[in-house]
Amino acid sequence: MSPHLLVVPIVLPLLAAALQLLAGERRQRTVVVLGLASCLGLVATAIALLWHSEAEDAIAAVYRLGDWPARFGIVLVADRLSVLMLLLTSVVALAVLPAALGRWQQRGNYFQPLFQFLLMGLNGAFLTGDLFNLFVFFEVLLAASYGLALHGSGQRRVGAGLHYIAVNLAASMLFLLGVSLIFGVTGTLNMAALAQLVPGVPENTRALLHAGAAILGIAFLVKTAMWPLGFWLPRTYAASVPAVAAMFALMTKVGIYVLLRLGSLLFGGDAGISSYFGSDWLLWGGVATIVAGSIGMLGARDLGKLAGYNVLVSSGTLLGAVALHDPAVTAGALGYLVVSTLGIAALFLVAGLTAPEGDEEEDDALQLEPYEPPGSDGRTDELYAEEDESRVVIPAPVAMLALSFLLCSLLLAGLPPLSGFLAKFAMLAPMLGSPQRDGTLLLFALVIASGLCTVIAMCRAGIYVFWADQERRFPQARVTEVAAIALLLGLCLLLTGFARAPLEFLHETARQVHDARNYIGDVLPDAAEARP
Amino acid sequence: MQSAILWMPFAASALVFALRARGRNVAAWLMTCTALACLALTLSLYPAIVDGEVLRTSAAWVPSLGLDFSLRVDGFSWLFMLLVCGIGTLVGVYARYYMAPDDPLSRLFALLLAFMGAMLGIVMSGNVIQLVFFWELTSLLSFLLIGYWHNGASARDAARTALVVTSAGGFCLLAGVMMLGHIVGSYELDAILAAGAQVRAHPLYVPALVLVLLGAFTKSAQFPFHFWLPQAMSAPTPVSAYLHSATMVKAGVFLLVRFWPVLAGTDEWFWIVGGAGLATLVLGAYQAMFQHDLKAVLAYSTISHLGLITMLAGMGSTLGVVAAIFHIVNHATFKASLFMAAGAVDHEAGTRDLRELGGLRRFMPITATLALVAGAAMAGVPLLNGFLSKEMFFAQTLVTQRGPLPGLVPVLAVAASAFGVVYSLRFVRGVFFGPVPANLPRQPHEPRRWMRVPIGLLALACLLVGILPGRVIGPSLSAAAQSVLGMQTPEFSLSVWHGWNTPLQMSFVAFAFGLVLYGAMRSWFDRCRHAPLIGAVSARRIFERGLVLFGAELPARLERRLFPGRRLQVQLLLIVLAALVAGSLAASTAPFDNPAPRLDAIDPAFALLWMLGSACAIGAAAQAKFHRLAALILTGGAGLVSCVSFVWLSAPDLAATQLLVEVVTTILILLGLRWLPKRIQGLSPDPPLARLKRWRDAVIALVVGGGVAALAYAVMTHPADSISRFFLERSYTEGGGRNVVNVILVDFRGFDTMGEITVLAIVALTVFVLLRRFRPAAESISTLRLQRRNSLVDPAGSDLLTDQSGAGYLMIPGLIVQLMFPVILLFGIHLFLRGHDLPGGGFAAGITVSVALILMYMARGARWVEARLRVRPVRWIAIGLLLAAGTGLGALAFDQPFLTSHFQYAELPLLGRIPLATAVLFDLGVFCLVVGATTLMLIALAHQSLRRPRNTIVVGADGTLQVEDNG
Amino acid sequence: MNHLELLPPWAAVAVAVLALAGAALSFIGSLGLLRLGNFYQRVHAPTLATTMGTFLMVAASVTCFSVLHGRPVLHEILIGAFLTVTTPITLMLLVRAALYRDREEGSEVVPRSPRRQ
Amino acid sequence: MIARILPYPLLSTVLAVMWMVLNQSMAPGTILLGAVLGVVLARAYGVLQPPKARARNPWAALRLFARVVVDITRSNLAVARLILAGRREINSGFVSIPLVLTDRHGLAVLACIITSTPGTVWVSYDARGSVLLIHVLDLVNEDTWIETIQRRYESLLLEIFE
Amino acid sequence: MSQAFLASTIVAAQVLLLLAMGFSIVRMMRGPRAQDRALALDTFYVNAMILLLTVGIRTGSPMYFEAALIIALLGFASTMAVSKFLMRGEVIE
Amino acid sequence: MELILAMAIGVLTASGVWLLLRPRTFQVIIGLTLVSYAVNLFIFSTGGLRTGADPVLREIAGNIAQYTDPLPQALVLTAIVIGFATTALFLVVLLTSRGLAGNDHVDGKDGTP
Ligand code: NA
Ligand code: NA
Repeated sequence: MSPHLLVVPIVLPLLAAALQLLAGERRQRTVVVLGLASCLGLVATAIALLWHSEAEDAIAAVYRLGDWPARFGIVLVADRLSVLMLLLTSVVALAVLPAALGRWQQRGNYFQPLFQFLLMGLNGAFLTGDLFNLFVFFEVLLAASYGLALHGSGQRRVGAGLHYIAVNLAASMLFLLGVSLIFGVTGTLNMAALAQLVPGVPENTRALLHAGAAILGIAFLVKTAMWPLGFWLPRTYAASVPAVAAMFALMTKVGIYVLLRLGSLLFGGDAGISSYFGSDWLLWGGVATIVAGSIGMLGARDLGKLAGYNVLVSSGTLLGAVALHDPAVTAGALGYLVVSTLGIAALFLVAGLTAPEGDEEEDDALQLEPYEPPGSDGRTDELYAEEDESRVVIPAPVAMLALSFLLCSLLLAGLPPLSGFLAKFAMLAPMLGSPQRDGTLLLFALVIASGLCTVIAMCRAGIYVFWADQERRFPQARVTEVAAIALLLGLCLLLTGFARAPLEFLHETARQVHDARNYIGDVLPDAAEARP
Repeated sequence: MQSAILWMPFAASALVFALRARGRNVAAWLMTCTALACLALTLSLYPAIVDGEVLRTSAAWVPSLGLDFSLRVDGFSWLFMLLVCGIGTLVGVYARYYMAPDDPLSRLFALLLAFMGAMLGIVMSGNVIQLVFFWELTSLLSFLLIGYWHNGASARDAARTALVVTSAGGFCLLAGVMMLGHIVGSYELDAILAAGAQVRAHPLYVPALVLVLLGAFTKSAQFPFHFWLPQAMSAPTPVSAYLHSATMVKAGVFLLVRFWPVLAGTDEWFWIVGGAGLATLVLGAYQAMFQHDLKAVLAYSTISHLGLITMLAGMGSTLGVVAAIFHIVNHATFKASLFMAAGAVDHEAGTRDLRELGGLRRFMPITATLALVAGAAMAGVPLLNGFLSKEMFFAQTLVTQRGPLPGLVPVLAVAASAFGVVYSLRFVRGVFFGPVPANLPRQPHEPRRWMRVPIGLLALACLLVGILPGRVIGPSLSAAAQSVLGMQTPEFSLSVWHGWNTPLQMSFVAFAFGLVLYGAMRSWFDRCRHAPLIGAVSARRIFERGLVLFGAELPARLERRLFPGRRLQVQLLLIVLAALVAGSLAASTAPFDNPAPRLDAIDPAFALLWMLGSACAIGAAAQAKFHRLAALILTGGAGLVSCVSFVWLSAPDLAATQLLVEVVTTILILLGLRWLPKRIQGLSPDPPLARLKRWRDAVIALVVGGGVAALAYAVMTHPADSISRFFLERSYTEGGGRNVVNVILVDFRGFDTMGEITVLAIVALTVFVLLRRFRPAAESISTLRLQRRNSLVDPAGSDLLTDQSGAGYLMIPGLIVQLMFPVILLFGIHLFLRGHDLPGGGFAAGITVSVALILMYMARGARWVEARLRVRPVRWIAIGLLLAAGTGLGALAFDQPFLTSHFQYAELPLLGRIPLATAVLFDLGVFCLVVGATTLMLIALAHQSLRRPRNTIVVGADGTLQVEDNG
Repeated sequence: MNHLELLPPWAAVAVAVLALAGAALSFIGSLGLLRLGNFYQRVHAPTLATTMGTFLMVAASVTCFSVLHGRPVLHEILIGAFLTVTTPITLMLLVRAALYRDREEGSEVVPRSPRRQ
Repeated sequence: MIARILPYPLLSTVLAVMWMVLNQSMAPGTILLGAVLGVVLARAYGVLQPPKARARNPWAALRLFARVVVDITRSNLAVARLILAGRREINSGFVSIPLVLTDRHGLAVLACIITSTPGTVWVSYDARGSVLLIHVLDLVNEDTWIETIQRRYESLLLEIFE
Repeated sequence: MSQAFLASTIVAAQVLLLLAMGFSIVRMMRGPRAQDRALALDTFYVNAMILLLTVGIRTGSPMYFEAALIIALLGFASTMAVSKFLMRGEVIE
Repeated sequence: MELILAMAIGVLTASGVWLLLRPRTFQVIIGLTLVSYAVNLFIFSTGGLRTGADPVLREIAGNIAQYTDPLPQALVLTAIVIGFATTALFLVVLLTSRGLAGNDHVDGKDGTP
């Protein structure tokens, strides 16, 4: 494996976006080809990295940017967890991007470069081994998500977007405060070095370290939408263009990823006095989020919001699981993370396709000037104009959509035959065996109960949309849109039957995640690497 | 072979779905043949089963979770497989002729086949998780089957109710078996079955028991979860015949019997299972008497019989288990045939209402005969199978007498049996005997042959078992009992005649009582709208009301409270409070020591500086509502004080950058300020609540500020050993620059910078995109009157719109700005070039250049500038990104990591030794991007004022911003 | 403060006087901002700082660094030069804006229009 | 030919000098780069299509500079005294001054001089009537001010720019 | 001796300048008109720039230069924007 | 120095936070600006405060005692740029929201002061 493979997931979308900008909005074909090529490249890269991480016992790769020693420069670290997240991101992107090409992209300008920037931010956040660089990539992905959340404009989106941005700006401030506190106490930003230093932090600054970690934690919890810090989520996601919302299914997972990563590195079992710092709070936060998300799900009045609350339930579940610091639970939780992300992404797409085509009236009414999709005057060099004439339309969209919706519901509720069932089982079963903490059994029960709430809510929504509303006219589904849903759900179906290898991978991943010493050793190979 | 039995239905289901265009017959054939094949394969296992073998196959599924895909067929499951496949075959034949021509048959058959597979999966599972897997699958498929005719509201409601109840049970079951698996240490059925004593002794036994029972009870429609079953009669009759007689509802009792060796034998088991069974038995039978819909009668009867089986399992005696197994089979056969008969009646006569039907034996004698046989079996008439298991049940009620009223159970059993006689009589006599009503919806006649054959075969089975029990069912039943009970299997005899014993006497009493009751109250039954005493209390209505209340209305109301998503202030307040609480709690986990401040070390000038800064900040906070401009200016003051502090504290780069950003931000906000509505102090009275909130927020803000100040002070006074020494040591020797901050930005941590400029690019694009569709509020357009008025008052102002370069009020300032333009550019280049060694750098240079541009815009107007300069911000952004990333990638050509910089001194004639670092190229990318992004934002915002209603800004074909004048 | 100790006494005194004078002029100018009665009067106040105030302080700085480094350090002069060129723009536009706004409100103290004079 | 390469020689020179001062260096490299930048940036300035400028008579320019320095110093002290005295009623007001000077660069220099001098501020210039409006802090006599501006500054500016 | 005098004089000069900045802030808050506030901001900027020069003298470091030059060269941009805003209601037309 | 700067950070934070909790969009953006000043100073302060010691090398290599800590400064620079970008974005979003909703309340609904 070329070591440079590690930087590809970040630089490839960046280059794609830059070239898309250079090509300009009017050369749509070029822009689309660039975007798709980037997504395919990302999938290929992630698979290559995965292949490599499977083969090696140690961390797959550590990439020292600028050729500076890891402790001082910025490193990219691809361990199993990172690679897993990369693969998930690229697969969702590969599904969502073609789906967006049809109608959703045309609601505003520069969708494609923003999409690529979002990928860059996500991949960067998953790969980086540096705390401040993590902040930077968080900002990249957030900035892109602002742009995408506002994609299409209109009062609903802008209103929700305003809240989304304000909340995230506040969270970013907390992020900076937390990072600088930790840096002030430890004098380093490298995560491995931090993990190394935390046990030995002097007593008179440990309070500062903890305060920094707590403030940092709040920042992540806002992004994970832990109740009561996540009011913004359902509305923002529901207001977004469906393809965007589908990508957003990944966004809360970044928060989970970071909590897991930092929690296990800095406050794992080896962290001395600071071991398991804050995990009780995390557990109860997860519990609260599950409850609130389930209630929201039951009370939600439209599919978009329903999906949004599903995101919350998934967040809460993962928060609780991460808080347990148990490799077996983590392995299951990672499976659940993957499955719920795929499922929620698919659900957002399905929800978008069930909305009648004329449902954007409020959007149109808000326009002052007759808005035309980019370059609609010059139809010659445009992909969409052509596609619209010869677009392949699914003949029976209702059956297709209904089936997709059903599968999404099963996946999210954790019912067979999709892998949601296995994932939940894999997460829940070890909870009974893991060292009992207050609330573990409650979490166990709530995860199961939230499945029931999902059944009730989704069943009601599905019956309403697909069975009861005889007059509902569904828009014609394009092949790309259906293919996207099919890809996402098909993967979940495959994961049920062929769960063995993935779950073994996840168990290895969880073991690796919870082994801070191994991570430190791999990132800072020279154990005696002298501190200056 | 076992796995073939399991997979065939699923494969056939997929095939039916795939061939749905090929017509009804293909689907029907596939269904029937598949079921028949499964039946044949099942029958081929008979010798092994009778020998007491347990057939196991296993394939690794997810070994890391202790999950294998294992199939385990023993006598008990074999019996079930027989039922599932056998009745499945008959239902397939029946359904083909029952369903109307315009019903999509392939969907029905695909679902039925899948259901058959799932049901087989339950009974064949050798792993309890796998069992739950299939269990949930049956819930789901039953939902789809009940909702088959989803155009009708009742079918939809019924489907939903069934799904909610059964999947809730399924979730409980999952939790329960996970507990069992945790107790035993394995999810293998064999292991669990072998660990009964261990399970019963475990503290988790009671929760696990309750959870498993909840699963079983919901599935088998036990009281109080019975209500979904009558409602589910909205399903097509073949579905009812299959699901609600032989398969779905039997899954629950299957589970009770299956886990009997593990869970039974305790008081909890006895009281819960026995109690639920008894209640269900009696209430079901009682309610069944008062139903008028044929299928409703059968549904309540099913409930009652399921209660009977549950009660048998709950009694805790091994003979009870044998009786339970026996009755499972018997009930399946007679109830399936009755459902089919009811369907035939409905099909031919057009109604299922007992009060409208009568005398049909004249038109459909064969059906009448078959229904008579099956009905008699249901009533427990001797020489039919129902009688035998009922006798065993009576015997058990006599043996197992516990509790405060020992005689009550037999009495209730007899009463329920009498009720059974009544509803059986009502069913048979009400439909087939008596006078023919005048106004039947259809002219009835005998149904098609292939609808009668399945009924006939099942009726024959009732007879055969009833007359020759030992020969027909004996070996299988004994194998089944053996497989469940193992060594404990009791002796039992399957003979029609056991002598004139108490059970037989109880039967006679029940018959007599039932006949009398029916005879006396026949017309009363017809008149009752629902069952007296309890019929008015509809569990179904309670459930539905509860579902609406707790599943929708209450959550909807709570959702608004839990997620005040439309209120940003609440959300921000919570975030602030969370950070405050988390920060202080975390800080209190370890000793927090702040050294006492040394007052003598305070620099008076610096203190004064920050008194001013604080005044600015507080002033800005106070003025931001009514005097926006003042607030903006005061904020600028606070920013400037920060800049001065940065210089003071030896951070020249920060000061320069912050200053430049300050300038641009101020211009940006001023550009936007005009779109905000006027706000005049004292127009609206200040409600006291708002004042209270302000004070609350002030207190919180003060506490937060104090906390942050304390943290800052603590950090400053506890310096840690930082990695910065590394940068200081290597900045010049390895990074080629003396300005360590800049070398960090473009080299040591160039990756951060790349991300940071990307943020800038993204934001600029977003701003542009948003403003492209921007629509000002109506009243802000009218603020343009200020300009118009100025033009009237001041003639010098009026010519501004026509010629801004000319004699306007900006003539002289404009000229000076124009002269400054190259000077500022020069300064920008200076900042850029020296950045690596002294304060400056690409970012500062970029902002400087864009300020030069924006100054020209301000001085001369957008049209004037754009007529002379071609500004292509998007292209600048793209080039900047490509330059930065390209420089980083250049290192790869030398097999160095991304962003590895290279520098060397070049000896040039005249210029001498000059340093050439690739990091400078990277910085050039930063510069280009910053110029592009800043300009794009400023100009996009500036163009808003140019836009009259029909103007738009677009990026032209060459990448320049252009005003498109559409009006 | 060891760099100041490198200054010869004459330079130290010169720098001190120049700096104090510059600061004093700026101080007086800003005081004018408070004390003068209306905007048109106040607009004159900052020029004290932008001209002599800046000039004296630049002179102090040039003296200080030139003596310290032993060579003419003149780049501070640019500060004064730029300030001289840019301050007029600000003040002209501000006065102009004030004039517009006052005329709009029909204030008596301002001339109606330049041509009617 | 030279005019094409070097359309604004004065500006180019100023820029080049500024570059050297900024870099505090007289090294050949700095001078070369300064010269190049001077030429290039002057051309960038040309893109903005500035009005034609003809500046000559450096002697007059020097005299003007000396005069301005003296005036600024005097006015500084005068205004400082005025502020410190804290007189409540200061007689300030607007003065209109008819000008002969029409060259824009000349006017710009005049604007800088008047505004930079404490106590006077340039308000507006009406090109059609060639009337300059200034505001004077300590207005004793309007005609003295008209006289001063025209005689002390305008005459020299006319020498330089027209 | 003279060096100590210089040091204390510089501090005095700084205090004077800071007081001057304080007067500007008072004007910023008090107004009464927007143009007064803008003028005060401009004065504040100039005083801050002079303060930077004193900081340079006091610390002996020439690093204040860029910041001071930026104020001198570009500080007027925001005031110009304010005054255009006040006059025209638009910053760029 | 430390005490003054800490108090300054506290005042900036308090003013900013108070504004963040106000209902008008303009108040929020000013609040965000103030908070980001505070945060920038906070990050900067983690390196310890020095006067007269710049992060610009005089010799070819330096040690931390002679110079200021350059790393926090570099971090603040990044934070400044990002803060600038997000402020600009927030500004435009609040303008758009005001245009679409017709008022400048953070929730797009008027009535509450
Ligand atoms: Na390097
Ligand atoms: Na003046």
